[in-house]
Amino acid sequence: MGKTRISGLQLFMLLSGFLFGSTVILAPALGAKNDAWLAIIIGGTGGALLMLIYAAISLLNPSKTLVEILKEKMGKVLGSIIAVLYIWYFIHLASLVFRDFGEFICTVTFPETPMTVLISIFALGVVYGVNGGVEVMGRMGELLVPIIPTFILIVSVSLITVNDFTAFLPVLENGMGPVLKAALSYITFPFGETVAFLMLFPNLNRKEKLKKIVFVSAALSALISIVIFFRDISVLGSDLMSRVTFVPHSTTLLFPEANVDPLVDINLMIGGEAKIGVCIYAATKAISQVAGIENYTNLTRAVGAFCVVLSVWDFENVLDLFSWTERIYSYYAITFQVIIPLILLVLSLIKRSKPAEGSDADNEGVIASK
Amino acid sequence: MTVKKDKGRKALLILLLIFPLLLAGCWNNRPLTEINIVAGMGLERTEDGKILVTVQVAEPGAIQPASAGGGSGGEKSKPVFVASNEGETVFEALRGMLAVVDKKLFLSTAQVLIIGEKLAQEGIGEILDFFERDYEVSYLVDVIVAKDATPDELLRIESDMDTIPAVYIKGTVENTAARGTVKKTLLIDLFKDMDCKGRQPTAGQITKSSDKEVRTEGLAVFRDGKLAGWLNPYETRGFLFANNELKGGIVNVPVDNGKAAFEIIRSKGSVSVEVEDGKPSMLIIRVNAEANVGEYGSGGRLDSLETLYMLEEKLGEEIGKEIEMALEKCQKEFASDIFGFGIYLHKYYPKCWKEVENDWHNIFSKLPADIRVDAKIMRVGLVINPVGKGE
Amino acid sequence: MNSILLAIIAVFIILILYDMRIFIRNKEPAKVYVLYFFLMGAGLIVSLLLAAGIRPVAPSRLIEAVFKMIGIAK
Amino acid sequence: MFGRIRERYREAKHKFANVRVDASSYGPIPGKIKAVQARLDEIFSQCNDLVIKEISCGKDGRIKILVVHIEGIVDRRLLNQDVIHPILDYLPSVQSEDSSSIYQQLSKCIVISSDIKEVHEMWQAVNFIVSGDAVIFIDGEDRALVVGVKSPEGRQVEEPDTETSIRGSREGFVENLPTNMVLIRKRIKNPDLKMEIMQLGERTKTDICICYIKGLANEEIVREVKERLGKINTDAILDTGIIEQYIADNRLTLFPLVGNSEKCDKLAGKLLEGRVAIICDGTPYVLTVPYLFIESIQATDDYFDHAFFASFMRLLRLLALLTSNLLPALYVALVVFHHTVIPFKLMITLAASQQGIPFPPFIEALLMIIAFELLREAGVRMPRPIGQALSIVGAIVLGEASVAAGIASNLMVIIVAITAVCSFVVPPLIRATMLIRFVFLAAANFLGFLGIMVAVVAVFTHLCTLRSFGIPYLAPFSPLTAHDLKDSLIMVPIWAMITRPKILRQQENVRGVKGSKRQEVDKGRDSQKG
Repeated sequence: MGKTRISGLQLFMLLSGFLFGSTVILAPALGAKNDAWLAIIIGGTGGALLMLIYAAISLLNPSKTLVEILKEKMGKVLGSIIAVLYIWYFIHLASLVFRDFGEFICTVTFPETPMTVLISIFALGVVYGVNGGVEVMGRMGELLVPIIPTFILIVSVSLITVNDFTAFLPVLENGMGPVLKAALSYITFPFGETVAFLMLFPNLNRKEKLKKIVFVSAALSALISIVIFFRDISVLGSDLMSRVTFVPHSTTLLFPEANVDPLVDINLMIGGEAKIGVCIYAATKAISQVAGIENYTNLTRAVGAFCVVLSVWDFENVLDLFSWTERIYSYYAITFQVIIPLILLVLSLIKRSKPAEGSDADNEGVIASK
Repeated sequence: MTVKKDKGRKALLILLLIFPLLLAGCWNNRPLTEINIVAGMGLERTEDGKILVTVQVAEPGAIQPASAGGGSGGEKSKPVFVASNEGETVFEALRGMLAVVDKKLFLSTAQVLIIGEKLAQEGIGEILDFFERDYEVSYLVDVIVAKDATPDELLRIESDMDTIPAVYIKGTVENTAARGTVKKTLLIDLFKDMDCKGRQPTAGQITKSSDKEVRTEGLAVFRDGKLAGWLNPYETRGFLFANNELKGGIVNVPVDNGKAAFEIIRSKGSVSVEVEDGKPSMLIIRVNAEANVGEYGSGGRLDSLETLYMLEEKLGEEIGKEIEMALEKCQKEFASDIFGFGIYLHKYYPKCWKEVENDWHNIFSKLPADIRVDAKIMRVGLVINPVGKGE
Repeated sequence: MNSILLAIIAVFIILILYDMRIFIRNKEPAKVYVLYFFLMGAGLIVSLLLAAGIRPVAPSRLIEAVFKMIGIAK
Repeated sequence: MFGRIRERYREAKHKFANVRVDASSYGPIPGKIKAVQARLDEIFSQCNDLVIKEISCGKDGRIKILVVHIEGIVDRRLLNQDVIHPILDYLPSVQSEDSSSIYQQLSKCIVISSDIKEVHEMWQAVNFIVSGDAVIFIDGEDRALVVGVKSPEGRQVEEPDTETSIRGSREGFVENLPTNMVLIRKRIKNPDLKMEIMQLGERTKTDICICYIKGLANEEIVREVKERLGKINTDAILDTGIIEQYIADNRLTLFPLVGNSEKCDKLAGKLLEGRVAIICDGTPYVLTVPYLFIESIQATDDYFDHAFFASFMRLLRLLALLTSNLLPALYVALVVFHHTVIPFKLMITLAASQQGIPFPPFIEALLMIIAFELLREAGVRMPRPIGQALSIVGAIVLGEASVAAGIASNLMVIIVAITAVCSFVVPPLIRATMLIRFVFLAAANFLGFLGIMVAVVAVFTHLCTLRSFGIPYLAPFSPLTAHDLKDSLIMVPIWAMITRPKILRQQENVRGVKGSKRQEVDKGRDSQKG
């Protein structure tokens, strides 16, 4: 079975969909209140750098997934242990997104429907997509992800009449502290989460484009986040914005003459599907690579089912979810998103790997890109 | 291999497709025939401190004669019914109403939300929380405060003009908002200002003028979430001028031995605060208005530029007077900054705002004001000189 | 209560039967079965416990405890 | 936009200018009859409809004559009367060893026909052969005689019932395989048009013809087609519909992975794009592979019309496709779940129309749609004269009585009617739409817009997994082939469509010139495409 390939555009769309993922329901960097735009710029820069590190790791180890890199650089035993930790992280991440999704739908549209049912239905769709393989996921992304920024822009433009463009003032009322904190949380969510793509990068057909793809998609995501932020704050005002649960949703409620929250649902479906799909794919692929199973699709349903259960199990209620994400998630995530990848980068730089067999072309690409 | 895989995918797809069928129609599934379409809502405080919720419900079958089959039954029914119920909280009162009405109340279609005077005086903060929190409430409902009448009375009027009284009330609000004598206040505006120290919320005013008619003019001014008082229509217009929310309106100006009426076409207002030594020293209001001559009954000619400049000046003075009235009332009587001077301070002088934030009401009411209106007359209508003044 | 338990078991059984069919047809090695049943079993047990009203210690709590132990998080 | 395209067109033209000069690459007619035969075999390889008659004459039958023509497009009576008979009757009496004298005899007296030409170049001869004339080669002569025996007209073919067009040819295929082959040959007069005949079906021994243009069609796809056809293991092939089910990539999908057409011009267009056609004896429906999703919203007329108009029609067709799939589901989701989305005035209208209806909207929609599908099916099966009566019954039952009886709301009747009309706009997908509509409806009743979205994403995922002979089904959108978007939802004018669909991966990508190098160049630019 030859390696399935995805084109640069497909990877770009998947990455962007992943980054939009939950940010379409939970506006990022809100901890910085009026200065969130600053936090987004700082965090976006940091996030782009972080993603470039991932790209560099992948380029230094052509045609190797995260698990293979770990095993090669850290030794079989330690590498496998860390790989298992990563598997856990991917599964947990998928379940967190599931939970965000479920809580959102249950709050704004279907308060009487059990969240488990909603999540399960959603999971069915995701697993079906993941089972199709990277190619199908890539094509889905290519087809559907452009819808997200389109809708965001439509809503933003329509709300322009009710905007108060100076609402984001004053700048830096509370100093840089909250801004940096928010920027940090913005790096870990969503940028750092793209560490899951280390399982996907080897499937890219033209390696030399990887850095560009990664950078542009990070920049696009930050840009869209800024647009969303300015839209939200100028429509809602900073006082109200700091109180509402799902900021983008509350903003769309103000769409003149019509209620467009189904549009948010659509964005959610697409972004959520991209994000969870990639997480589940990464987890399943990692499991099968650690265990040495050839066909990863055997395990997708099991992993999907476990993610659903985990998402319900993990938190008691919506506030539990939010407070945990706020207090613990950053530390938890930094381990996987920054520390281990940095170690890997250093190790990869120290001992350049010999190219995996049959990947001369990839290797040339790496050399060319340097 | 591929065929097997395809079969697997197909089976999963079929599973996915059949699953919904099995569970068809549960949970939030509610046909339109099983809900009561709320057209208007009213909130009032009862004597014993409870909350009285009144809803006006539209009966679609009576408004639009139903399809041929169902027509015979719905001949005599009234287009709306009004029900009210009291409870400790808004939510309780609303849900308790289900004991009276036949179907679940659906709030998102509400056209107006009328708040009773008594309730407003005691504070609307905690009441509004329900509307903020509930997922079915539209944030774009018109909010008006009832004066000299209870919301219950207002919702029970039978209007000749529209089959649904709430729609009629909403219509009057739109009209007067276009005339500049009432501020069209949406629920979201209240939410925004409620929490904001730099600007106090305001809402339109509604009174009952006869058994079948209402009158929406004037403005309810809040202070710390409580009704502080009312602005009359002219003051309201002054406030709107300053706040850059005026959509249009007629301003009368005494000229020589008669009156002239000007129609405001465009108006741009801004408020700001002058800060000296880190302390706010002066409230500044700037208005640029463009107007057309709508009526000219002074008996003089109109074809000289000097007259026009003179009229412009007088129009400016008149508008300035209205603004001054509004500002003075807010400063002296209510001590409530409805203009948003505080927001301006907060945005551009955050340090200064930090100091005055907690005592803003007092500081605001003592500050001198500088009001400058620049009015321009653009056109004079189809004739230039009035009757009998031609050559 | 009971119906929820039954529904959960039914869903899991359907999933497992469906996958077993594929596994047997493709003659998958034993480790596939082991991993599969590990994940599915964990999911099933936890969801049954949840449905029965017992909430096992959530992984997020454990993670929180670990970070508190290290002394990073408050 | 067009400026750039025109520029590229000029470039492409320039690129292939040298090819045009080199038009006579077949060389002159060789003097030896063996060489002639070899050349013909090479040029017409895999063309099973080429007929080469060998006649011996001259002294002791030493001189060989080749009479070459293509079966079907020549008038056989004329051929026999004008060519074969004279040769057989008179030539034995000519006892000459000189080939030129035989040539003289042939051209001057023997051949009765008035339409005789002399050619010296091989490519000229080939052109006459493929356009339906007979060519006579004589051993030892480096020239050939062309006798005009074109069949005056094709067989009586009729306009196809299933695919009508406002503009364009009204010729449709018939049941007879040779006729169909001729119909194609008449449109593409080129030896590169290959027609390979094979027999399928243990008992029926049905003739199947695989038709493609060498050099345009992807060799891999041709091979794949042959392989899949070879794998068919059945004793009866009665229609291309049976073949279609055997050779489709995914045998369970609702979406068509093999195209079919009854129209000659459409098929010719597909062949010229590089597709492979499969003709089966006994059915007028010809299969084309690979078949992509986008083809279902393309119509033959589009290419004959103004590009703006055609683009608009395509967008309209896409809209109709979406509407016919989603409209009932959206309506149900709206009235059952998403009341917050409905404006107040519309809410009153909707609620009023719902009043007194005994069923929930889902059941109501289901009933109406099933009633409509029944009517449609009955209309197809019914003898045509009765159809009139049926439509009256349908109109009254569906349109009026059900509303009057309070079974269905008048809005629902409108919804179902719009759905029905829209479903007819995209004929290739009628069957898929019919079933998927129910899925969307059920999903809408279960979870409202969210359910619809889940179902839509699932269907999209399914479409993404599909391939038709190795080509991704949703191409050129996904994977995005910017190159091929020119003929997708938005169509650029035909003169700007310089290249063929890239996704089909032919060797020769630029339209025009090279493929028809032996014809007059300007005429050769195949503006006709289906």
